[in-house]
Amino acid sequence: MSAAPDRPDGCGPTGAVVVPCPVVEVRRFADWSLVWIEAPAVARAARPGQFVMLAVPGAAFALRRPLSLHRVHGDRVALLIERRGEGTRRLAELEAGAEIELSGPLGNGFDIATTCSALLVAGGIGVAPLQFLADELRARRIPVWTFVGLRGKRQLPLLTVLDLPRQTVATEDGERGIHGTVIEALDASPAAAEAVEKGAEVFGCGPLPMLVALRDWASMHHLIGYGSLEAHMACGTGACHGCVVATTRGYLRVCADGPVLPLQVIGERTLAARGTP
Amino acid sequence: MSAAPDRPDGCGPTGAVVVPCPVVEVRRFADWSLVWIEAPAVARAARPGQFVMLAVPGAAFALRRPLSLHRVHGDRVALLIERRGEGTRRLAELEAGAEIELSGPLGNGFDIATTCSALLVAGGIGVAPLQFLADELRARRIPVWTFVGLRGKRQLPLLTVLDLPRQTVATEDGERGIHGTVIEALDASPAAAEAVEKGAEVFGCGPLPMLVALRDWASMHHLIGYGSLEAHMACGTGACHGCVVATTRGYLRVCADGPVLPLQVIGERTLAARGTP
Amino acid sequence: MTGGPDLRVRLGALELAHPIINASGTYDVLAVAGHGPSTVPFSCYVPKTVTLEPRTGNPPPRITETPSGIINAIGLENPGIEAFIADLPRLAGLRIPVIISVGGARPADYLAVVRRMEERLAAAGAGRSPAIAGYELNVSCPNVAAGGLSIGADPEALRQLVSAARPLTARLLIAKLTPNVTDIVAPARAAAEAGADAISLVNTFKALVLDPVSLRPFLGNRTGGLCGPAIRPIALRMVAEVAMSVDVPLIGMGGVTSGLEALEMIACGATAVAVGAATLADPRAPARILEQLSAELAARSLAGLDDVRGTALRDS
Amino acid sequence: MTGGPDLRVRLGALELAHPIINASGTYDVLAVAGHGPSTVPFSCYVPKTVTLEPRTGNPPPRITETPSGIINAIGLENPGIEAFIADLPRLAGLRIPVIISVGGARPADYLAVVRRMEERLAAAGAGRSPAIAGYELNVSCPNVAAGGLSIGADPEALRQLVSAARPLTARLLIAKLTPNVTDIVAPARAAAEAGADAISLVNTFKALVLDPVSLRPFLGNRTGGLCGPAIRPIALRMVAEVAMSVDVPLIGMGGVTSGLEALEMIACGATAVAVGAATLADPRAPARILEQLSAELAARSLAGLDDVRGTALRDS
Ligand SMILES: Cc1cc2nc3c(=O)[nH]c(=O)nc-3n(C[C@H](O)[C@H](O)[C@H](O)COP(=O)(O)OP(=O)(O)OC[C@H]3O[C@@H](n4cnc5c(N)ncnc54)[C@H](O)[C@@H]3O)c2cc1C
Ligand SMILES: Cc1cc2nc3c(=O)[nH]c(=O)nc-3n(C[C@H](O)[C@H](O)[C@H](O)COP(=O)(O)OP(=O)(O)OC[C@H]3O[C@@H](n4cnc5c(N)ncnc54)[C@H](O)[C@@H]3O)c2cc1C
Ligand SMILES: Cc1cc2nc3c(=O)[nH]c(=O)nc-3n(C[C@H](O)[C@H](O)[C@H](O)COP(=O)(O)O)c2cc1C
Ligand SMILES: Cc1cc2nc3c(=O)[nH]c(=O)nc-3n(C[C@H](O)[C@H](O)[C@H](O)COP(=O)(O)O)c2cc1C
Ligand code: FES
Ligand code: FES
Repeated sequence: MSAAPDRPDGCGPTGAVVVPCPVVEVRRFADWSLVWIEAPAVARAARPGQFVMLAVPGAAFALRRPLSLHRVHGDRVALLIERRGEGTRRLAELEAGAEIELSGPLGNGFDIATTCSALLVAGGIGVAPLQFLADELRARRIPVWTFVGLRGKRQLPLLTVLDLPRQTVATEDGERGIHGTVIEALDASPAAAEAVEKGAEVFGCGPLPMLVALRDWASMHHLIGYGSLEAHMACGTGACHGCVVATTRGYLRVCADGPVLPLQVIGERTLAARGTP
Repeated sequence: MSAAPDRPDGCGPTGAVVVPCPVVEVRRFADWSLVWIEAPAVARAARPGQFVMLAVPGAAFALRRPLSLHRVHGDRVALLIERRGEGTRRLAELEAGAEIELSGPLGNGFDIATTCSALLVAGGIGVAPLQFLADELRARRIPVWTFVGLRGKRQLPLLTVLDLPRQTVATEDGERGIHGTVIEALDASPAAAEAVEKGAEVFGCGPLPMLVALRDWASMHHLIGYGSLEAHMACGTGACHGCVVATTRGYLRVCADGPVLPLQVIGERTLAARGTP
Repeated sequence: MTGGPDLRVRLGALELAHPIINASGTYDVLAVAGHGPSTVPFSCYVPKTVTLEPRTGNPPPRITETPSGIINAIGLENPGIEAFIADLPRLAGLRIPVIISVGGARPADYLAVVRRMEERLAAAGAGRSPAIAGYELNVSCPNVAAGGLSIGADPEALRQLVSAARPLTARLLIAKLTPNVTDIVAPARAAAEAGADAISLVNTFKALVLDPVSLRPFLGNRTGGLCGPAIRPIALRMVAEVAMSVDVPLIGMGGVTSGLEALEMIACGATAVAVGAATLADPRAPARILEQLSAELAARSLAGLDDVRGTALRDS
Repeated sequence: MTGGPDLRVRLGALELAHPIINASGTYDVLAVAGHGPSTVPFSCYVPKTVTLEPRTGNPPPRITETPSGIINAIGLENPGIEAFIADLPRLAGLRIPVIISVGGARPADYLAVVRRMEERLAAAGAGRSPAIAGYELNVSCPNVAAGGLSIGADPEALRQLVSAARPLTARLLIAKLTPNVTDIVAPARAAAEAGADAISLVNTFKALVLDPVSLRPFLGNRTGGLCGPAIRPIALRMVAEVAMSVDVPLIGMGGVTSGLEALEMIACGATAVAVGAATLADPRAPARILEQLSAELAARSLAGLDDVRGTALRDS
């Protein structure tokens, strides 16, 4: 959560700093867009695992869309956007030169203050925030292993924009890398065994069932683990109590208590919630 | 009204033919856009005074916007769009190469079957359909006088896209042509006297108060006159009874009974209607 | 649609080729100049509400746009039942069943319209008319002073009206409810108990827009009725509530613009789905909705609509 | 705003610097992590509804978007009155008056909250609390089983609740009405007659959205409350109806996103205007609305809001 109070401009009552920022580069490929935005205030404050709320361009009235910080370079931040509904479709159509309103950085982010080695596990577009995390860990010279699970051929283009250390790929249709889910890949891969041996911390992002499996895998190997969760959001800053997930610690707001939560707090009730992606 | 039934494609139940058409040229200037669209079916059936309903680009749910046919060349139709609200703003931002959905031609249009000479009187953007009318009259070698009334300096750019025969301009701020309203210009101008002498039919389009004044002016000079009216529309084809104006003949639907009505049917109740532009 | 999912539905005795029908008043097929009605993509046609006497309707402006919606105050403009009857043969060309929407200021007016219509149908040779499948009692127009809103909002008054109309016809009798009520189930139950074969819901929400310059009511009638996607979540809730409590087929409507949204209405318990605002915004909407509905069923490997109807709120 | 139009308004004894306040529950200032509350652009702060006992709220998902609207079923998540009181000093930093939104399952719950609060205020030194200007009785939340919806929809029950609460406090007493009623004037009149100093309207419309894949209710609570621009025309109509019949100041709300729309609420009779959905969609909305409102007045050469209030429906 950006904690700077009383910013002279664009500071809304919900605590989020909203600024119109120029889109500086867009790379559109298959179902995705990699969008670079000049956003100095966000870039400077950003931590891996944090997200921004993006105004949907051209929409008359719309909630902002939560999107993870995918990379940060100097004054620029990158978002990796998967087209799903109307909002992400419009966001993905952004062109360089356009202006876009965003607020952030929001959320707690991954806590890597004491991390000595890290195992990053992504499911599909869940890889978005893990790239930033990997960049940061690499900059701190912390050993990192990454696992990227993809549904299949259709998702392969995602790999073209990634730059992950010690990357293992798993596809459910066997098109690339290990044939199976990313959890099956963890079980099968010597890289994961290496990470386990080093007592790496586990950082995951992906669909909830994957995070549940990752929780069990991590706990089986006595690793501390964190997952980044999703929820439909309105304010994005903790002000509306709209984005809670049911955890073993009760309802937690994904936007303000998360999006990063210890994997252990994900319980049966988390999964049971209707409509959860 | 386009009377072709059972068109193979795009024929909606309300009788309008809806077709996605390519925008081929856009000229944006001051508050206006002159938009050329490749729309063969519309172009072929079009008569001056008819209009099209245009889908607002990028809007999730929106009524279509009625816009007069401004010119027709071969398979192309031109619209002259004044930015007012959100819909016309988006329409005016169209770029060449875009696709736009339109249905038409709609409405009765000007009846010039028996016209021997014509006096065209426009108020502001009301000039849009009169250009097409002038083009058509000129093609038929029918003598035409045109009067264009503008509020003032801000509206002068409109003149740059017009090509009207025997054009007299009046501005309320005196910036160009006769200083006064277009009706005052009619009173003052020898061109209008000439038209009166020829017993010209009067064709007007502009704000309702202007049409009322034109009605009185025409009747004073014993000229037959027609005006093109505006109303908020939904279906644009006569199916919803939404766009009526109160006339001396009762409620008439602007989209299907009009938009062109004899000036004589405009009465006090027409003007009294709240919200009428 | 050959080979695709079976879209047939049954409203009481009336079998429809598919569930998509037009919402009354949003598509006056006879008023469309020079248009052959052969292209109507609805399975059944509901003309604009007809009253005993002709009505000129409300002063303009009568319609405008709101966020994701349309507000209108047409005021039941219609030529009256006699002129309507005289025009009936023109509807025959539609070749689909017709459900006559009936309006009135007093209960007696509704009954007079139904009676007159039945007389005419008994007298006329069948060939000259469309198939009149039944009546939709519009007890819910918010835009006329005595437009029946009071009847629709008062379960007892509605019960009496339906009870009185029931013996007048063997055809389908439908009550169209207003959403401007605290409890939508009460009038629905009253109508069903009094013998209505089906229930249509919802009509429009009473609403107000101002002219942004004068800050006075924009519509000539001051208030109007709101419809379109804006109200869909409320309409869907009402359809679901009625479906869970009342055991007659429902015609669900309110802001449906896509096949998925029509399917959602059906999942909430609707048998047929009426489309109004969407047609006004895009004349091709009904045909598109029908195609999309078929595609939705196919994509879900559903053979027909019975497998979906009412499943949304069933405890699984 | 110096030199600009005078935006001050008066809600009973409470003078506000301007009419823009927050809609309860849409902006929990204390829940925003690490945020100094000094930037609140509202003239008065209404915390999320507080109940006697803590409430964990409804199961997720709790909120999503609809066409031009938001549907939510938070379920009055709140820490209960004791924890709320313990946290009160943190609100003092806002330096604006606070109106406490009170919820409950039974009338006794509401009264207990007001009583407890008054005790606390009588006991505490003034410096440690914000200025508590009054209470807003939320008798209208559609998202909790016994959320008071029945009270808000029942004029007699509301009359009794307000009558019972009235003697408990000398502060402002406000009733917040539900729009899910046949006649909005009846509960408004009952509240005013029972001694309410002002009336807030509207709360959300009970609504339903389905998950597009499973065709089951999307919200954990199944139904939720609809707000945002979608409902504005209905809310505006209700504000106008109440303003024409009841003689207490109104706090109008429902989909206001601009200064012009706030002015329209005022032209329909509102004294203050609350903003909810707009803030959620754009954190800068309240400040923008306030600026735009000032500009609208200036452009119309109006010196203050008294010149506009209630003029929309006055017969001129
Ligand atoms: C903390 C966080 C970080 C995210 N990071 C990324 C990212 O880096 N890249 C990426 O492609 N996606 C990311 N998502 C998911 C992304 O927010 C949704 O795909 C997007 O909101 C869908 O919007 P839409 O208009 O396309 O879909 P619609 O279904 O039309 O949206 C309707 C409403 O539902 C909400 N919604 C729908 N799906 C989701 C979802 N999966 N999560 C949250 N809200 C949803 C929308 O925000 C909107 O309010 C993230 C989500 C969260 C919560
Ligand atoms: C037959 C006819 C022909 C027209 N021809 C032209 C033309 O050639 N060029 C041009 O610039 N304008 C023309 N207009 C006016 C044009 O339709 C409106 O300016 C436009 O609809 C405004 O839409 P908006 O979204 O910008 O405004 P908004 O005020 O945001 O629109 C809200 C709603 O009100 C309707 N509306 C608002 N103003 C008008 C209006 N003056 N007339 C009808 N509906 C309105 C809109 O269609 C929409 O449904 C014509 C209108 C009619 C009826
Ligand atoms: C222009 C217009 C006219 C209408 N006229 C009638 C009518 O005559 N009788 C009636 O029962 N409903 C009438 N309605 C209501 C619709 O039939 C329908 O109940 C409502 O619009 C909700 O559906 P929708 O959101 O799909 O439009 C009218 C609606 C509109 C927009
Ligand atoms: C997320 C959310 C939470 C809400 N919580 C409350 C609440 O606790 N108490 C209350 O009186 N109203 C609550 N409301 C209703 C709003 O205060 C307001 O009445 C309604 O949203 C209409 O205004 P709007 O359209 O500007 O949002 C809530 C609304 C939303 C969207
Ligand atoms: S989105 Fe409002 S609390 Fe998280
Ligand atoms: S717009 Fe529907 S009748 Fe004219």
